[in-house]
Amino acid sequence: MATQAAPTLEDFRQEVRTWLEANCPASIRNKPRGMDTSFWGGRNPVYPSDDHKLWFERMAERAWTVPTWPAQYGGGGLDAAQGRVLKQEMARLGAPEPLSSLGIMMLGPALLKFGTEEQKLEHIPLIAQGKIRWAQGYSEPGAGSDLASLTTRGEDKGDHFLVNGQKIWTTYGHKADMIFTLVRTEPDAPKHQGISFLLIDMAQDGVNASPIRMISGNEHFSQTFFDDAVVPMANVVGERGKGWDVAKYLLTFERSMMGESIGGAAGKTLAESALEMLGKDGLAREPGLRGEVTEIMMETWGIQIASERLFDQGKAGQVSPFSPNVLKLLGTELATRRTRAMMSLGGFDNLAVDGRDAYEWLQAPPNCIAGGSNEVQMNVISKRALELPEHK
Amino acid sequence: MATQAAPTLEDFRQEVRTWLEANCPASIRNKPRGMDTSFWGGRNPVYPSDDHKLWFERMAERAWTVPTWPAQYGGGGLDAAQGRVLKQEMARLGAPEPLSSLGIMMLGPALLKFGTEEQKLEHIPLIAQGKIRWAQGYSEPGAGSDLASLTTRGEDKGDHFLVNGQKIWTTYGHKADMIFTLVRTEPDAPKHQGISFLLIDMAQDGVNASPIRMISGNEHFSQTFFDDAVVPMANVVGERGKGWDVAKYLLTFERSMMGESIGGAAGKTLAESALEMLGKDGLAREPGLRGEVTEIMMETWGIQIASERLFDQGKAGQVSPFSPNVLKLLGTELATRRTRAMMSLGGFDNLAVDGRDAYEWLQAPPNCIAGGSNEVQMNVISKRALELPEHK
Amino acid sequence: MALVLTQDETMLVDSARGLLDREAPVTAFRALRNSGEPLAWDRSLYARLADNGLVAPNVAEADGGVGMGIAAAGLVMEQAGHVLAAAPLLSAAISATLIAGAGSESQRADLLGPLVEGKRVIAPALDEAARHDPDRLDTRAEKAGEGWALTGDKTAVIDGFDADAWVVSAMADGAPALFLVEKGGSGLTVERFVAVDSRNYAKLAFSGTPAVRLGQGDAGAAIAAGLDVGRALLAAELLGAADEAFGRTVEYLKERKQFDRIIGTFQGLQHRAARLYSRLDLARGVVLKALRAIDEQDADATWLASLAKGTMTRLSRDVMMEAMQMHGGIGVTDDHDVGLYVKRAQAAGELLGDDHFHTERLAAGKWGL
Amino acid sequence: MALVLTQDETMLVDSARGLLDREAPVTAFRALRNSGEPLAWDRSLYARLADNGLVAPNVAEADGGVGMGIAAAGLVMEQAGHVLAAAPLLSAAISATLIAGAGSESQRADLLGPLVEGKRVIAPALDEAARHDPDRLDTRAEKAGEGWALTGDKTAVIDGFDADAWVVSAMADGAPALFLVEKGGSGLTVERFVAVDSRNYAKLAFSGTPAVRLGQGDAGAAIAAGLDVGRALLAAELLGAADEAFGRTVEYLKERKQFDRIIGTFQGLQHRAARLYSRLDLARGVVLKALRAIDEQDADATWLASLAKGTMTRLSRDVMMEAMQMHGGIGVTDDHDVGLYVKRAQAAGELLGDDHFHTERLAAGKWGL
Repeated sequence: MATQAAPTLEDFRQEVRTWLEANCPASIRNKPRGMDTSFWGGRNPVYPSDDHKLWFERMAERAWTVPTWPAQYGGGGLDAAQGRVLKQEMARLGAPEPLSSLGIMMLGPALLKFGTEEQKLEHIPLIAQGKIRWAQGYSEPGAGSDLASLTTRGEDKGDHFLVNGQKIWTTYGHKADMIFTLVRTEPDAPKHQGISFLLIDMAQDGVNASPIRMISGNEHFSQTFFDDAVVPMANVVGERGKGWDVAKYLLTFERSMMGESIGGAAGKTLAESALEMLGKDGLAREPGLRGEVTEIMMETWGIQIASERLFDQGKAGQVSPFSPNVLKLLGTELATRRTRAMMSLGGFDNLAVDGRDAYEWLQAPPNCIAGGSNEVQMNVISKRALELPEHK
Repeated sequence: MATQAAPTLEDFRQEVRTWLEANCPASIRNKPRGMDTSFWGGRNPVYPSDDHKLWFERMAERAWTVPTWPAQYGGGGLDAAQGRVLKQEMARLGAPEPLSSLGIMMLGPALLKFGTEEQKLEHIPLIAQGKIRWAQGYSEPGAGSDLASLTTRGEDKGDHFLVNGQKIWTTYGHKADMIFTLVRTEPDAPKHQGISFLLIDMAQDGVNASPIRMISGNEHFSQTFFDDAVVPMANVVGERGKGWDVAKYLLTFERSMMGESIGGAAGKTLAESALEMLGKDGLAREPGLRGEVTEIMMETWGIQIASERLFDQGKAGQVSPFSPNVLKLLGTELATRRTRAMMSLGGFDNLAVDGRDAYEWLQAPPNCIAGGSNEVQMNVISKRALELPEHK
Repeated sequence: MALVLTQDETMLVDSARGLLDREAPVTAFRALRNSGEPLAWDRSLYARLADNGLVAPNVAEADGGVGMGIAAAGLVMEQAGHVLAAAPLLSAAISATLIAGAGSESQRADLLGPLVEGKRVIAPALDEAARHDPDRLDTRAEKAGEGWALTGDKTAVIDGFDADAWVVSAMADGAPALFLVEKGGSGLTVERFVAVDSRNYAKLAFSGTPAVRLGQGDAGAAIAAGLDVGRALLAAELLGAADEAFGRTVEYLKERKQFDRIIGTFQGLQHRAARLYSRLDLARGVVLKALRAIDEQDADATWLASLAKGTMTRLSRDVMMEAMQMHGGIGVTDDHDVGLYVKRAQAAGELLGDDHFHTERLAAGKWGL
Repeated sequence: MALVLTQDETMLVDSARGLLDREAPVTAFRALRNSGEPLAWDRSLYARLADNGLVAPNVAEADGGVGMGIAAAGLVMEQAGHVLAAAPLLSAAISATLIAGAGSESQRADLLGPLVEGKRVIAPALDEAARHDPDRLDTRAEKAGEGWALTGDKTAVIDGFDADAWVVSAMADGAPALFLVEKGGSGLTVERFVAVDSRNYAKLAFSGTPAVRLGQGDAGAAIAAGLDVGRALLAAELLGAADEAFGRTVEYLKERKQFDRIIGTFQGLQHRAARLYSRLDLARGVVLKALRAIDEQDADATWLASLAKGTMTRLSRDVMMEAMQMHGGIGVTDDHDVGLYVKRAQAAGELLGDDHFHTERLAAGKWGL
């Protein structure tokens, strides 16, 4: 069977490897992800360290913050295979993402698909260069996974909407510059319609965000209040009243990401951690725990293979529309099991309130709820993939 | 804390032990239960062996076929504690049940609670002495666990009903003398009402039963066809149109039994079997299988304790009405896991089509469906124990 | 052994629940946590519990207790689990068992009375490994004049920070023994350990620390008894906590609307709830059986303690996961009580051996696998 | 390695499925079972499969095969799993791997052509323990004149009853070796083993049985390759069987009414079905990856074979349990096809190592746990 690796791709890999080794400062390689070690960009940027700043600036210069986005909007212009090589080589070196950003992960893809040429030219370069930090605002108190029932409303004032209402689970709402959000703009339309996808500048009096403290202690989410917030008509992405289409497209990204992230390249495997913490002899004395570690390793490998397959299917134009649902469901559940197994491995010591393992353990369950709860994923699979009937 | 063992009960235990040792033939002790080693009574009795016959006759003489039923109807007249002692001593000796009978397990309790004095005097002694073999006929093709929708009908002809219709999953229908069954006798009543609990003699032209072959190869069940079967009015148990109450009461017995039987006294434990089949060293080389055996042992112990607790609660008048549902749900599922683990322990050899382990493995899943499927048990618990609302 | 409560026990439960509901609701625990108070429990609440005979009710009447057995202590722990009551009840019952098992008559008289009265907090210090491993006992005791001197480290000391004294296991003359170490002893370092469940824990380091030996000879049996008691009581506490988290979740299912429906009407959630109900129903019997078996010195008592602890560790974990999932977003915020139950269940699950530990203990010890 | 099918593979799948649907529906397997025919497979069907290049498509073109690799053999097995086709495809592919791995050039030329053409059935005899244990190899080979003589016992010989020959592993000169034993050899006892899945199995006993050695030297690598192939192919067959049983169950959920409702509208069942769908979706990738890895001699190939076999053993078991449960009473009768899938899944699950075996193999071998 022929392999994918055409010679030119191998050349590219060598070039990337050399460049990364020369340009990624040693001090920031192979560091645990998450917590407060990422750079998030924005109008008031905060760099975790000078070396992070250097790394970000070098990568941003090549637009490798967004390596596969089109060059005409400030992207890196790589093809999918090259993008994958860059990712692999960064993982190999233990290089961190230069820029963590909901603009990259979510808004950008939506704009590229649904945005006007003006919107693309205005927003995408700012995302690529980390100039604007974006927040996501879909859910509302009382609505949860039931996005169709949201009530934040935008009143048509001719050249702008006046937005009033409240969002919850706004990712990084209190740290962001702008927010992409779902707002009911057509009050007379049926429930599942009449919602528009709006880009709202948060630097105005009508927008206020306050953080929500999670059980892990993190404050990545917030509640966001809109009180006569002004949103220019030009800030509607996609058609008016069809924001649902944009949001669904984005949720697909979010779900795949949440599921795949489980197999994440960086960091030690659970088996490696287990051996480090208890040793082979210690594990032999606890066959139940050892078995749990093994099963999680097996399932993790399965998720990694699924992610690899998704990529290959993408290239072949054979992607199943339900892969994101599957990955989200199984990936987030697996993460809760993996982080819990880490808790057991560490025993009493891992109960420390400021421990990294405890933090990750408490971070995992919210992912089974966010991005459409896992029950919603099962509903989607049941109704759309299996075409099981609904009870009238 | 005071224990239950009053001196008189201890005396009784000694007496029972001595009598059992003297009267239970050695050849039939400690034999595996089930398959074709039980005596089922009936008009044309078939004894597995002469010693079984002897054992049955001796036990029947003392009415210890039904040790705790009232003496005035031919029962043994023991109290609950004495009955338990007898059971324990029989288990200790490996003595088999002298008489396996749906009359004992199901119809008798229903008659004692709902029957008229005449019905009790007529039927209970015959059950105790194994003269009549009873079948159970509730389900119908197309109805399954949904008993309320059954369509077998009994036409009121003054002194008798004329019954027409079809039952399925009739336990031992093609081997039985009489059948207790649910028949719609009040055609104008709402669906959940209008059903009567009828005793039907199968020795008539209007009743025909043919066996159903199960995946295990057994033929314990049958389809039973009623074609103008004649049933005297005196054979209605409980009120006309209220057969549902009688059936529900019986299902409770059946469910507890199905669940509890998992912890059955006779036979080897799974751990003992595992050690016998693979040895300690063999198990050490297969920690996953060893772990599975351990977990099943733990859950089995839990079921045994639940059964013990149910008995104590019974004496104290504190039985939870949902214990039968819980035991049925968890007990039958555990049995499927236990019999499956036995299959793994035996590996290739246990694939033999005529093997005992394979037979039991294939016998287990039907119990998750029969007696109200496990989904029905969960519905009952959800709606009645937890009082979760129903969707309108 | 009857697996139903006696009248006395029912009264005890009612009294404990009444007191705890009034004086130790979850809001009290939350306030204590937010205060950052290092003791992590409330002295006045503990005094009230002692006044009502709820501290170590297993202590025999002859030793100054109410003599209601471990069953009573377990029932109190179950109620405490419901409200997450922060009080050193667990450490008191374990220490009392250790002292009663190993101590001389005069030591029992001196130590148990004040313990039961809530006047002195004595914490058990048995563990030395991050993952519970009772076979590991590296702490050494050596004769030092009239008494003994301890050297070694202890971890996972429940209620061990700012305790008045500790009952410490150590090797003496080649056998396990138990010692009493008083607060402020020389060569003693007490390090506070701040855990996810916001309870009181410590790590102890002894360096020639003066100690009084409890009784004489091999204290292995007393230590084993203390472990059995601790495991059964933790199982009881986990039962209470799981029961409460489950009950609150079921109530939430009856209130919360999504997709124009009360979410409790979704059969997917109903069946999951029914399974948890069923497992909790079984577990209730297992925990009571374990408690009774200890009181009746049943030959299986130590295995039943493992069965109870292993079962409840796993079940409470599953209940907590479902409690979070069914509460949705709100359930994973710090403002909501579910997280407090989740964290306590994790800590109580790991203490004195988690599900994996006890499963293996049964496999090897009880079933010879 | 691309985890999508090539055009050639897609055509192969279509051709296999078409042929099998036409000529080997489940009714054919049922009829064969009911007939009690000891061979337990259909010679004319096998000939048709061979005519279409579907028997051991992994055999290289140089050796007289179509040279499409194990991926192709796996895709055929998956289709065979859908209809429970009774044909010695698995044994052919394993034997071909053993012969190709250990045999001399002339042996490959002599043996593989007739095998691929379906003219000779050669069954692999590797196992000696009831529970798969490839480290156990007690069968001995000793020089006997020009050739060799075997002594020992083999079990779990797939398609081994009434085979034309067997490829047998045995210790020779202190190392594992492979031998060809012809039907009717002296000192050979072939015992038919009637299994729940109504397939062809045998136990073999050798007592100085004449045998021809395949190649020379240590055949350990060839045996390992044969095991990898067998495991990956069984995983593929289980995937097909599980997919089919699941698909039929989903269809049943859309038809069956209970409590005045189509049972597929019950969310409790919907969510369980959605979980199985998800696990099957993942497993499809795992199986394909294992097949490709063998063809590409990936360093992880042997571990991926275990991952695939372990995953599919467990998943197919869960699918079959749900298939029975969701079909209700009808699903556990002999007349219904579900039981046939249940039985085949159990047998294929145990052959060459079940989930427990492969989980342990990965734990110790791949991850060093």
